[in-house]
Amino acid sequence: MVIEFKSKPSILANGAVAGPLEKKSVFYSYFDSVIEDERWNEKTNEQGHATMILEACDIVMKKANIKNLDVDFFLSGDLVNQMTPSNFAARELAISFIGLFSACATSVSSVIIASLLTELGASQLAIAGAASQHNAIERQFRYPIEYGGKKPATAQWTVTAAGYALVGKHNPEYPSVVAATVGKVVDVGDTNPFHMGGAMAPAAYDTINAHLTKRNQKFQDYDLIMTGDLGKVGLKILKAMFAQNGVKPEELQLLRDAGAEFYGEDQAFLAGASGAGCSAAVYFSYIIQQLKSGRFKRVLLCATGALLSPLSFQQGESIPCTAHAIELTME
Amino acid sequence: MIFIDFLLAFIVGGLICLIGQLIMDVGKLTPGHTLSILVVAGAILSGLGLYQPLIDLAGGGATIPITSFGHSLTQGAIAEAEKHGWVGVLTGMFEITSSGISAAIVFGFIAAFIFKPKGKAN
Amino acid sequence: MEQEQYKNLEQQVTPPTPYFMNALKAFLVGGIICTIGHAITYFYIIFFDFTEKTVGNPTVSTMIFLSMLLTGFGLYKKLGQYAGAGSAVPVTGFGNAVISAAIEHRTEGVVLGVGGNIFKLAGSVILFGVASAFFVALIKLILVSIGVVQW
Amino acid sequence: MKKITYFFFVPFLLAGCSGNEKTIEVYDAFEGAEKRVEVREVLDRNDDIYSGTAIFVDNELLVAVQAKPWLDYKKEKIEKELTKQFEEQFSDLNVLVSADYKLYWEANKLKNEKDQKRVADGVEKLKGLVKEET
Repeated sequence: MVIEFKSKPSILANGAVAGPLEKKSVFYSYFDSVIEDERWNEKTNEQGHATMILEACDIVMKKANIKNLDVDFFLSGDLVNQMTPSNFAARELAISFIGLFSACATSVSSVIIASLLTELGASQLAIAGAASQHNAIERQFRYPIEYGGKKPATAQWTVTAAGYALVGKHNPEYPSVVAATVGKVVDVGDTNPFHMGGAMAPAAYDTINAHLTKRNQKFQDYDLIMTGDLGKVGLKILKAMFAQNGVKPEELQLLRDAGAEFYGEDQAFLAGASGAGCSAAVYFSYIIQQLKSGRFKRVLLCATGALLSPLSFQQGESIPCTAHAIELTME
Repeated sequence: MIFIDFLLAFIVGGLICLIGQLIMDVGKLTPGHTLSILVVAGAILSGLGLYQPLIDLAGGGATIPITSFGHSLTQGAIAEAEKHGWVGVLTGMFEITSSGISAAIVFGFIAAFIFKPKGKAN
Repeated sequence: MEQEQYKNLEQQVTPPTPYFMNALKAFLVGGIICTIGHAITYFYIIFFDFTEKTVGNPTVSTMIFLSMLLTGFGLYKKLGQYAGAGSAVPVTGFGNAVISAAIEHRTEGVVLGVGGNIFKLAGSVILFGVASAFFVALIKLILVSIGVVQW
Repeated sequence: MKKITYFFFVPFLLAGCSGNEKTIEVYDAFEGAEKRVEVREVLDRNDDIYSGTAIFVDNELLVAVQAKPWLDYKKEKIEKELTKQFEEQFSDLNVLVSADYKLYWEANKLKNEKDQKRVADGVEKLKGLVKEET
């Protein structure tokens, strides 16, 4: 289902915050702030997670020098049960809040809804984005942090990061959202929670294809197509799928993945990064800056998310996945 | 001679862990499933009277792996069943292996107050 | 693209699990941990009044104490990443499963958090151990009372 | 990482069986020469063990042996065999044979203990240890 925005809402400000481990990231220099303590000096991981979201939103508001009263909507989501970090952050921000869950694709789905609200005229300024905190999510989805389980080469490292953007009326100096695709839920029957890339690749393939065909574009029309957190293995699978479908190798060069590149070649992170914060932090720092600096004119950001829960996994369910995409352009 | 004793412990202990790794990799099972299978295997071997000779042979090599947990549970139950019949099967269960679980619980409890999980990669 | 077409594409691209290397690493680390256990067994036999039959308990307790230290300082997860079953199968792995769950859920309070979750990972080992021991002992009891086997 | 793994593995393959010189020690409170010879003879004949220590004190005979490590799995059988043989020969003494390392370790300490009283107590303690389950 592809949406075309006539009023082309713009991203007026962006903020990305990351944890201590993310200093090893390739995109480290683009982040607005990196903190030493992974719990943001709070008692629990979840409280740290909420404080991280708050800090990212404060940076966004400071950059646009506005107060929280000026903001009409706060759209956020994360992977912790019932999104408590987003809820507690919204409590502090005191902005009308809609909690969103599309796993690691929340970073894009929140911008889509913010853009819709802006196009509708209901919102002048809306903060949208997503976040994830490694400890809070690993202990919920997989094993306790200190457990000595062996992760296979296809496993990805959940990132401690948050990325938020201020979506407002169209403004030529800023990147604007011209179109978006809300992905369908695609389930190829994968059940291995340590091989998310393989489960999410078909969803990304489906969404990107839908977007390109409806907008009758080809890969070359974009400077870059970046998926969320497929990881090194997932990206290879996606490229193989497109290659099988006749996309030429030099076109495939345009296809990149935030998770695969996040930690560069550091083997300790196995197949790369994942988590809602991974796509959010990279999109709302590196990509926006590249667009503003004019290096990219038109990009397609396709965040991927695996919609599993520890319960569904234990009940033997497979992992349904989804991917949402937004097309950003810079005049 | 002592060196060979240690070598036997090394080889037998390594083999049991090797089997565990194969169960995990080839059988595509989680660590939880693998340990449960090994405990049951230890209990069965112990019932057949095969595990005690293995402990005699390998010493630490057979008492350290989790299969020895199944073995001590079974030996406790059998020993008590021999003395008291049907009831003994239940009463004797933790007769021999009490230290494994109690140590884990006590140290777990203490550790919970001392340590905090840290999400470092390497 | 149908499911099985995708499945074998995924198979081709996904790196195969290194069976041999995993097995070798598990064998080595498992062997070393058991050798350390063996040394501790000798230590207890020589310096304390334990015979080979009764030395099991103190050795296991010491190994679990060591696994508490390793787990607490975050070293066990690195060992586990390298060794896999080599660090999970020995009793230190059982200790790590209990202790990591206890440390993890401390923030949810001692009663509900630590108490409620301490056996989240290791509970299955105790369940299957006790259940299998019960049935094995029961079968042996039946066989003995029939006279097929003696104690 | 792979190199370290191979490096570990090599030395263990080279450790062949070392030579098996047999050490038999006998301690006898009454200096009864012929008892000592009989015990040494029995222990020599049995080639499953590589070392043994026998202690005669009061009417007790404690024999602590160490089976060759790769034959340890039939440790209990070896103990039963030796107990049978010693009981035939020394029907007047009550005999305790054990292949347990604790017994062997303590017996070796006791054998160069001069005071006969302490040896008797030591043997008593060891007998208690063997019966003790867990």
